[in-house]
Amino acid sequence: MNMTQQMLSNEALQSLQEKFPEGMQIIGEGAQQAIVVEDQYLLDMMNMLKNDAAYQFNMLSNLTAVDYLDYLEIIYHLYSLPLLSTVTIKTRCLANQLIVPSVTAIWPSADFQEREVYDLFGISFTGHQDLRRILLPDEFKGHPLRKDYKMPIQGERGA
Amino acid sequence: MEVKDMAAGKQTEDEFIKKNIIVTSIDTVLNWARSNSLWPLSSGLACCSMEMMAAAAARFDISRFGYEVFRPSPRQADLLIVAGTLTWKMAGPLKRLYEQMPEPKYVIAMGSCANSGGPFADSYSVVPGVDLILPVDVYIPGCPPRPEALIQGMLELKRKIQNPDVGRVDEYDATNAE
Amino acid sequence: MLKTQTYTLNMGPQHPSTHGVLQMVLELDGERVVKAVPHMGYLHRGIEKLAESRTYTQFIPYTDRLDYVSSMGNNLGYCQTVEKLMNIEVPERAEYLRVIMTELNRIASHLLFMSSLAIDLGATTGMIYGFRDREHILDLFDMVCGARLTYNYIRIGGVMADIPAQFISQTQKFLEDFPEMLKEYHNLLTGNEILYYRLKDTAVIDGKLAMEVGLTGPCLRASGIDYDIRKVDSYGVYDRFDFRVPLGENGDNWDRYMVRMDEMVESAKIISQALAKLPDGPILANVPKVLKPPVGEMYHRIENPRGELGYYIVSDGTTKPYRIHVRRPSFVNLQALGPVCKGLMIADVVAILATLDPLMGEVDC
Amino acid sequence: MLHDYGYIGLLLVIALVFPFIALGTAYMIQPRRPGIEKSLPYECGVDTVGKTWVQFRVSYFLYALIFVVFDVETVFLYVWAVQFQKLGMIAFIEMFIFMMILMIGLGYAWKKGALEWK
Repeated sequence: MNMTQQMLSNEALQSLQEKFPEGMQIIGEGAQQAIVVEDQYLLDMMNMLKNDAAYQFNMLSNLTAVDYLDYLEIIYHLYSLPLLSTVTIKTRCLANQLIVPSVTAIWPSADFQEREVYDLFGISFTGHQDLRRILLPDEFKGHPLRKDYKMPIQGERGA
Repeated sequence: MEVKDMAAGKQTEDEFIKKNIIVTSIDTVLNWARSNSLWPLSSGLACCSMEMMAAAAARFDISRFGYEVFRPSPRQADLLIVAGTLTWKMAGPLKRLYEQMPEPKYVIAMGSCANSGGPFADSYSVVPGVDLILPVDVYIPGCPPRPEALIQGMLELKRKIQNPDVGRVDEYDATNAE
Repeated sequence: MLKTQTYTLNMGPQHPSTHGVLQMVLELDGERVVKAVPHMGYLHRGIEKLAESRTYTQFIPYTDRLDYVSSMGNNLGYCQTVEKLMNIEVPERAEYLRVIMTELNRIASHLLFMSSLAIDLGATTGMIYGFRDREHILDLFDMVCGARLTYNYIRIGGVMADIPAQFISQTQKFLEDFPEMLKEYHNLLTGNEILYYRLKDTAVIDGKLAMEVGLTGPCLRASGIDYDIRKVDSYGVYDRFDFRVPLGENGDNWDRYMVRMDEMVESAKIISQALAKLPDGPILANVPKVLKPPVGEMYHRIENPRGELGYYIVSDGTTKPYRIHVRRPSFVNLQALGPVCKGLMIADVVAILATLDPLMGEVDC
Repeated sequence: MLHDYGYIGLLLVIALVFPFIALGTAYMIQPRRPGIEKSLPYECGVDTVGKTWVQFRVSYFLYALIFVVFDVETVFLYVWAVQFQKLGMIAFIEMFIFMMILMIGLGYAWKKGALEWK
């Protein structure tokens, strides 16, 4: 059976909608379906998604970020081994206020991926034990994956 | 091994060779010995290190030329093969590895990433060419170069060591008049 | 009693057994590791930033250089993501060729895992055997796409070129004497008592820790969790082949080694089935020269030899992707090093690094 | 009698001179270019972290001690092995007694756990 078709079923989504009436919004459909959450509801939704018997999302596969110029979007791809279902959760933070709660408390596997997002985007995750650069040298200034990052002229050291 | 033919002593030279005596300079003997037993430093960076290991393995077998002794420590190596993409973060440690190798030491830039930054030349974290950091002796094109290309590069280095007039002039040789 | 201090040792970027340029800062109390902190980024080439200035087809060679030992898998993952984004229908023959190539690449990658495990634990003969037999597979790839390591073979919508006539016979010849090779490795390595006691019951990662740390691939299956994306979320035509997913019991180094050795047998089974049912037909869907995917995003993942490789592509309708993120299995698997290395001896840190099988091109992206 | 000691004297002279010849020629023909970075300790290409002169564990010392015991034993074995035929049966038995004593020493160390790494 092909799991990607088994996105979160509609009634599961509706029940989520009632639990978080104003903090949550469902966008897209089919494989591109995602739930956009405000960051103050993020942690309790994630907790519920992991521990609630109806969802049991026990694996955080992917955590990344995209720079949409006026806001940055953090994307979590979760899936649950017992129920073999997958969901995409998104949360947004404004370009000038890059603070998002960290989910390492719920899924420790988010540790390195959050450090990578901090390193390449500059989004700081509150509650992350040791948030420091993981890929770039420590004295590197700037965050390369931001759209406003100026690529160095060829040959000089990027800074 | 090219025997240096001193024009004056050519005639006595032939008698010596008839009596199994070879007249040559110490440098030629040393360069002959060095070029036939280069000990590379095992410092693979990226994909080219896979081809370097394949060259050291059974099929392409650089031990036919005496180059299979890969020394992990720079103190015992005399050839630094830069196999892969050099990033600015790794440039410092690689420069230190090169400095910590005893003379005489040689550098092979293996793969287009080491030669000129290759496909990542316009990246913010890649050194576009190892010769910004180290004096390179032999450049091997390819991404990754096949093991045969690495062997040809090493034989090119061997030819370069054996006749130093072809050799590189770098800041070391220039300063101290041996 | 005499108080001894711990001292900090750099198992640094240039080290024979760190599989590339990984730096491990070990805090040691004599031979025992008190704390192990991995430092990465020595091979960070910024591929995700370069992707934003490359077109969709130009990015395929960059995926080869991510996990440069299983490049077919990287190509496949990326091309399938773009195909899902543009819902392109891949012809049957191309699907079967893709399966054959990625499974051959899985065997080559596991052979390299076995060789580097052997040479890390001091058995140079194991490395020579492993590399010798890996050359057979590299010859097959050389015949099909002209490259030994960075194949660039799978295109968006199909594959680059059809297989030459003698490819099938040579692959069948390889599949015939592959069990013979495996028996040789088992006599040489698995039967070796020193290797057995070096790997058995060391660096145990139980199921709970494996899930927590985000392990995927053979390392997760060695801890007993049956999760193989080819089975669970069968992409391409994997649901037409029957193969077993080998599982380990207690997730120690030995299980991670044995799971990979059994996986090679399963991959050989898949290849022989795929060769038998290889249909004729076109090898490339009619895909426009200039690809302009619709605005949107897509996340798709495949089972690479090192774990779950996922591509997240955001497209803004132009010919260049707005954002490509690669979910790299080795990068996430390396999180297991910290908790597992506590209390190990230095020689076991080398063993755990060998069985986790990180690949720095993929870790640093 | 004195004649025999002449050989030992010759051996001592050669044993002393030979390393100096080897090191001497190496010293003369090697190109020496000392540098600051060259004299730094090699630690995989990066700087050493923290103090390197630390009080390390005693287990290292135990291993060294046991090694020295058996190293000295082999020194005696060499001399005995050279004159093996001429010494006859008594020396043969004596040597085995000597080795038995050392085996007991090894057994004692093994049981006391000096070989396991604490």
